[in-house]
Amino acid sequence: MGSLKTFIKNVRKSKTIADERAVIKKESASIRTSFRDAGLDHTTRRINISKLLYLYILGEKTHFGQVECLKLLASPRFADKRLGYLATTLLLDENQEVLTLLTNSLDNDMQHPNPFIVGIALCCLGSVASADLARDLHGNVERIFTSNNPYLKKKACFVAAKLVDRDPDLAETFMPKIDQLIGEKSPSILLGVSRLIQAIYDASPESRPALVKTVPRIVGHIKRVVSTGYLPDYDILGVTDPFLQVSLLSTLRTLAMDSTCSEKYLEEINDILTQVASNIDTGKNPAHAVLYECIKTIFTIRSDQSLRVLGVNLLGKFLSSKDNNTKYVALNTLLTVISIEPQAVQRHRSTIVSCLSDGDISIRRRALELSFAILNESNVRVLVREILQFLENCQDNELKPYITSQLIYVSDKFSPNQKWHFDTLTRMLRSAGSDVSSESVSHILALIMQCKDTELKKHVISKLVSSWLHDSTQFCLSLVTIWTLGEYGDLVLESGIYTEETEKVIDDTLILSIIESGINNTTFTESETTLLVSYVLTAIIKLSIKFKRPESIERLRVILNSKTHDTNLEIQTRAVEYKEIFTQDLQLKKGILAKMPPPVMKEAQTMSLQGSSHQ
Amino acid sequence: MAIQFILLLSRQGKMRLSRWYQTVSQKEKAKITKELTTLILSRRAKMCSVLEYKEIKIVYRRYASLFFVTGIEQNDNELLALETMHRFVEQMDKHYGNVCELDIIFGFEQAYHILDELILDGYVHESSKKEVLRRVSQQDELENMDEFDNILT
Amino acid sequence: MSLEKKIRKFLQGPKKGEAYELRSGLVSQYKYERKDAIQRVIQAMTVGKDVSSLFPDVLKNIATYDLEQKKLVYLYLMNYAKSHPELCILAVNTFVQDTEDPNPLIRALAIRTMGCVRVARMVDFIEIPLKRTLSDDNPYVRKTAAICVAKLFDLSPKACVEFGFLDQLRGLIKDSNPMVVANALNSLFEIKDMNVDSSLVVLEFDSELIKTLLMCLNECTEWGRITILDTLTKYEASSSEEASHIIDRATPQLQHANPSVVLSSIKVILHHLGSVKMPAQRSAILKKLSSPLVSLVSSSIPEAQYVGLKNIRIILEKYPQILSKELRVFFIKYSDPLYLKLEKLEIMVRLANESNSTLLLSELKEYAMEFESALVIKAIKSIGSVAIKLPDCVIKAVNILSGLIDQRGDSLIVNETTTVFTNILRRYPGKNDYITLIVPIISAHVSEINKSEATASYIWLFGEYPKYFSNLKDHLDSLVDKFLEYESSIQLHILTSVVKINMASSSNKYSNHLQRVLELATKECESADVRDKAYIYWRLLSSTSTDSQKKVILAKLPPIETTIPSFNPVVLEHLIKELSTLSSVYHRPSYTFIDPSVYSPVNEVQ
Amino acid sequence: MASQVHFLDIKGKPLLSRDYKGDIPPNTIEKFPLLILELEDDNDEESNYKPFINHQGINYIYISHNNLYICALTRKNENVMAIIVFLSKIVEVLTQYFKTLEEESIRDNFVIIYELLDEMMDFGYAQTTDTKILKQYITQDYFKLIKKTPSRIVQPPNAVTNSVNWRSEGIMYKKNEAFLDVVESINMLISASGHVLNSEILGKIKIKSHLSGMPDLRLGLNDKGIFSEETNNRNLDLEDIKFHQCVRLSKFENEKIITFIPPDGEFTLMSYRLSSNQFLVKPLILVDCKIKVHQHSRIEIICSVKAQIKKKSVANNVEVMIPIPEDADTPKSSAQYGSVKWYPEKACLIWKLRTFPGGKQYFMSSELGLPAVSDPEAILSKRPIKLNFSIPYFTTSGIQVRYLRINEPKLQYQSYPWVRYITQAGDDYTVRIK
Repeated sequence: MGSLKTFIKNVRKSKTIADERAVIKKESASIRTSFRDAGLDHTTRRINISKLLYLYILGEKTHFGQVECLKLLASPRFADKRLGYLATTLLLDENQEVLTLLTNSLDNDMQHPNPFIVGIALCCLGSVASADLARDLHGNVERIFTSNNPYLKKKACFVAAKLVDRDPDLAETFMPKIDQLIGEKSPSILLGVSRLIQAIYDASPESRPALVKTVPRIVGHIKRVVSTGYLPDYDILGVTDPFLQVSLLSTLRTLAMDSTCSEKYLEEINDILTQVASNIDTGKNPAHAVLYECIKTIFTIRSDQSLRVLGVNLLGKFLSSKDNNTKYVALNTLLTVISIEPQAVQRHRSTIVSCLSDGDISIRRRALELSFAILNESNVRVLVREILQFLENCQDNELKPYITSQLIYVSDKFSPNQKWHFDTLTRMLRSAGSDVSSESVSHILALIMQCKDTELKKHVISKLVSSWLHDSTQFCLSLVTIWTLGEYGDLVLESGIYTEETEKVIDDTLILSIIESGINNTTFTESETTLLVSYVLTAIIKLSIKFKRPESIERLRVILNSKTHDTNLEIQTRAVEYKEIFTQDLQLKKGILAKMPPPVMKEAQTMSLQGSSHQ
Repeated sequence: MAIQFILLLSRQGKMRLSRWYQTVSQKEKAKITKELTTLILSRRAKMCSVLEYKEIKIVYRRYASLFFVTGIEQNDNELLALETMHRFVEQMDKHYGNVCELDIIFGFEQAYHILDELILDGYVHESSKKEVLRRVSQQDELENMDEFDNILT
Repeated sequence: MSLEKKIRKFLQGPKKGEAYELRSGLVSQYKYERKDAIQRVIQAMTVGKDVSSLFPDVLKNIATYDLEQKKLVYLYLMNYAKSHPELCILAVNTFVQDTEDPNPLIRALAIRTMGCVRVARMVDFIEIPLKRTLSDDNPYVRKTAAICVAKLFDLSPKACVEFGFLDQLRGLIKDSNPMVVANALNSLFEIKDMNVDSSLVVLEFDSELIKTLLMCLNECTEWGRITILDTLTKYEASSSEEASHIIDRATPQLQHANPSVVLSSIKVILHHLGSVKMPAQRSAILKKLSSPLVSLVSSSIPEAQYVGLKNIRIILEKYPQILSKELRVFFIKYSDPLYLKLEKLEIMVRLANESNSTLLLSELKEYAMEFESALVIKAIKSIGSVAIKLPDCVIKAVNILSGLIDQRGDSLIVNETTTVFTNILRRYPGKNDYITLIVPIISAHVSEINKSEATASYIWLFGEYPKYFSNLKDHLDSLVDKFLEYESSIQLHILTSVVKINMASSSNKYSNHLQRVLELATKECESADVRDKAYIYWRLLSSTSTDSQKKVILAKLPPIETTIPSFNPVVLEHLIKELSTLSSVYHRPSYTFIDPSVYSPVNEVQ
Repeated sequence: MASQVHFLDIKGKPLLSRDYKGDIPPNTIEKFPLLILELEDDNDEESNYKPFINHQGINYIYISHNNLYICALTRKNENVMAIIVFLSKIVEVLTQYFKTLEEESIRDNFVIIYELLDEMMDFGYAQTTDTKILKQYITQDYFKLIKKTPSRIVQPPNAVTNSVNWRSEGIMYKKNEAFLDVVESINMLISASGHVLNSEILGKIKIKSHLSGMPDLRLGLNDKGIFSEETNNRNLDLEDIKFHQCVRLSKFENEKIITFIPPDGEFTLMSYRLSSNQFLVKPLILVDCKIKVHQHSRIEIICSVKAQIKKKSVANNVEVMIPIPEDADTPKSSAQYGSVKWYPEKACLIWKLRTFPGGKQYFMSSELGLPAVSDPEAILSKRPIKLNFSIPYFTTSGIQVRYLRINEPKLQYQSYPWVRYITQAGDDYTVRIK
């Protein structure tokens, strides 16, 4: 067995990926074989485990070494324990069965006289705790709080928080510790208690009122940090302990949102936020980090008007920053501000719109979401035009479904008139007709059915047809066009439309050609084709009572019949049923295929580009 | 402020260090790592440090030949995440004395020890610059004493 | 952030000096230093650094007798010409001189590079050297000059025509050297594609020209053969004799070691096959294709095999008999990449017949036991397709599949099998023994079905064979209760089945379901399609004639013929014409994915 | 054909690129890694992977080799088969130049790669892809050559554009010799119960030619029926015979005579295939293997091999590769004959038998440990057992060389051909396990 260093060197020396694989697999095999040795001494075991960690970093399998890690940490020597625990936290997680073998070692080590051994055991519990381990070992963590070792106490806070996460019942156990802990001055213990408060707050609604009572103490701590002078150990570019400040601010935000938070407390919070927001500004990242947290808090809780103005101004500054990170968080935060200070955000409209064409996808995404958020009656025409332009040139396929559904939402809400509304939707279908959800298609169709103005309806249909003639590869445009032609074909038959160069007449032949190209399409996926053909079949049966020329009607019948052997169940069923309807007498058919009554309109849904919703 | 993971990637896309604070299967880790490597390596230098990825945000920064990458939750403070990584780099630099990629490759255990005295379960749990290194070196000494004992017995 | 800078400095070393260093190397008085600097410039270019600022200094090194250095400078020039169009002119003298160099390699290099310097003013200088090189004694120079004409056309069609290069190029098709011929053809095709002037005739074929090309075919390199073969597919033979002659000349190429030559030959033969009058002769020709087709699958390049398989699928659809005896060749190998395995299955099901069905089914069963889920799904589908194609296999196939459910039983297999079973029943409607064999299996696993296609299948079975499901009412209850949660494709099936069951049932047992489903579909449902369908049913049911109602609702589906997808005939015609091209692998006619503007010149002359 | 050609690493990062036509923006290739990722991302099983992508009007056509991608871009509906074969020719040529083609050899040899790329393709059209010819004027030791002789000497060999574009004139040997190797590789798929499911013979006739001048050769095989049209007789029917470009194809097509002017040195004259349609060869080497897995503890293997060839024949270098789980350890094996070795990097045991006379049968058994914690993400792959062997003096198909006539019209020398036969396992001689 060579040393770890040799192993790493051999991996790095490999010229090809295949060589590298071979080196790794062989070493892994020799580690496995070595583990079989019953009389393995701790030094060799330690080398093995180190190598195992290297395998872990490389993304290789390490499951076979799990038990060995536990054996190593059971050794009395510190070096063994240190590596054993490190490996355990990396190779194991709460779901491993061997975890039960760990309980005993943790129990012993957390009572060890050497604080560093207690420390690494705590650290381990903090990483791999399962609900079972939490229940079995919380007593050891409690005990540590009574000790006077700040190094262990701070760790205990974080571990306690983790145990509460795993088993909410433990909130009760650790709640009584808060009062004493919040009185501590050590920054790291305060970091810990801040985390513990949040964990208990989330796990136990009963404890919330009591937790809210810590607000004045937290405010006090923030005040102290902000107003202390230069502390070299905690200073980052002129800001004292931004880690602690951010943590306390975020806890304050949680507590301030609680219903039991009194006006007096809120006042105190307002004061301290004002102090933080107006005191620090070095223009550097650490300062921005604290200000950013502060602004978030201002707009999340019920703050004063003046404080909100301060927040908005700060955001404005952020937004005009040259640093892209600051710009990004500004755009991100403006989104939460919009519901509170809409006017203030509107002022930045031109900046926001210009960010739509930024070279950075992260910025574009934020700007896009924000553009929709600031949209209202007065700017709808301008902004929607910008967004449609963005959509037409958009290369980020993941954004398109979001844009189309939001466009539907905002044009529903703010459209100045019906014609504009339909024109917008048609243009959207034309430029991103393959990225429209099925709900949106239904919504658009419902809007068309709702429309009582026949002239407008005709306008919409001819717009759709001319768009389709321009580009028939947009899936949802095809769906909408074909459905509309089926339902309202009679309205537009023999009327003229304008395409790019020429004037065309919508007649049987044109409609039939659209129908046939729907049936024979080669552009769409299998499932899209199924849906499209289903729509086409319904359009055919509807058109069978609208067409006048017998040869056109016959053509419809032939197309319909050609689908009665289709492999797809829905298409075949539909074709067979319609084929039977086709042969019924005209009167009956007219009854069955009469105009569809307009549906009850449902409100279009708004969505977010970020994974989880905002507070 | 919960960090989901910290990755150190070389410019060639090789993993140099990884710490996951969430329970994620090996397969999923491999997938995320692969996707992030491709995404981050294809970004240009002047772009912002935040990348929206699935349900989380990725904050990354390049230090010389290494990319430091963290995954944080939607509502976490992106700017503070940058500070956290910077603190980590700073501590390593002091510990190794002018840290370079090779130090981390061959001395990954030390890097983990520093990281673990800085971050516990995804949270920064020590904001003092001195304390982290002091604790690490105390434990290093303890290890040496161990060895010493070993030689004596 | 001084620390950061420190670290960066430590790891990267000083960076500023790089451009400076290169520049001073480029103008060094020592030859070897200059050459070394040029190499380093090219290296920087290779790794993506922008070294265009060194243009003037690199250019100073163009006049050299060192061939390697010359090539490097030329390479640099081609890459960055656009960034310094005015400076390129300084290189012209050297270019022109080089086209008169005694060494043909240098003459060719010069004219090749000149064509690649895509700067408008180059047009003025290229006329004389290009004329000269097109009629050079050395064929290596001529073949290079031939391509250069297309480059010039790209830059300036007008100049190209006015200088008479098109005529000169057309003359080269009859050159004594086969490689010159091939390149002249390539060049003319390129020009034809780029040409937007409808009055300009670039290239026309007649029997004479075709004869010349056929003579040339055997003399060419493999690439030249491909060019000529591709040309032959663009020509329509004037008589059956001519077609047979072309086929005769192309047939030996089926034996070429390069799979691309083979496939192009197949394309030529299929293209001219229609013009051959005698049916016996046609089938004899087709017979000869089977072995070359199979050879495409034994190529050592998996990607080429894949292209081969995609093309075979097209050819099989037009000529289904062509590979009827070759099933085993398509058996998958363990080491095949997944994309090959899946495509091989596509071919295998198409080759199924009575005589090979036992072998095929047992092989498919093996694949269904593999671990890659995409392969498992495809294997199950294929077993179904075989049962649907060959009536004698149904029982065997059903047994394999039900065995599979028993052995592995995960939901993936249950879902896929449900769809397959349903399709089998659709192929053999009303066959009681199949129904009693299949329906109980599905019935036992209904709770595991969660994929939409499978869900649609069993819902349809409810409607078609209500009597065979013991707890039908419970199933319907839950379907109707959750109606709005389903996607619209499932809603449609619930709707249809409920309507059907109600119509078929003599009692009023299910009338409540009917009422509710119609109400939900018309009032609550968003999808216009589902609403349409529901209204159609509702209006039909409110009409007087129960006869008409029964006729429509209880109409029996005609047996399906196959579950192997086939191309729409229009598409197939396109694909047969576009064999071996990208269309043939995307299985889509070129007009659906090629931007029509591609063929017009991209870079306008400024 | 192709507008651009790129070499990319496994992550899709470009290593070296050549733009031939300038009709596609140069940074387009930067999208490639993301596109590859997308292909794999859509489905865990990578079933969407294909060697071509169409994205925003650009077609990416690529092959993979040694953890590299070689990718061509085009906007037109080009001949994709030709492009893929061309890309593999690039790999072939560069491999012959640098021994192996990988990231490092690309970085180290960028100058010569550019040169080769320029000779192999012009404005997107394939030109010369024959290594033998390219090596005559694109030389690796350029520097030395220039020192000795002025560069004017380096000229394109006539062969580049000649109709005999694979052989230069003026080749001289003291002793004129030609060596013929008839090599048949057997691929076979055998079921767990020992039935042959599929089999094929891939035959090759290789020639090493040390002949002077421009010799014209004629090869005679025991071809009665081999090339005949009618398949009803019991004769062999070689399928898809492929010839080296030097063979006169029309002569063969019309008269069934193989005549050619050979390239100098080694080359494959012809290849042929015999598929199982004509006969299912019985397994030359039969394997019977039982594997029993005891989860969390160990795995037992018992295996036997039998040489089902003629008593006087001998199979050499027989290797039986038995797949085992990736995380197995500490093998204990015993074999009646030969040696068993564990290859963790291939996750298999290899049982090697140096010589294996016809008719003999041998046994081996082995036991390996499995970790107590089992791999949560192990895939239940059913890798088959793979075999390697070679049997000299024997062809399975029965093909024989009758004569090789050598005629050099000017030099008129005497020369003697040497012929060897060998049958070996192909890349895919596999036995399925239960």
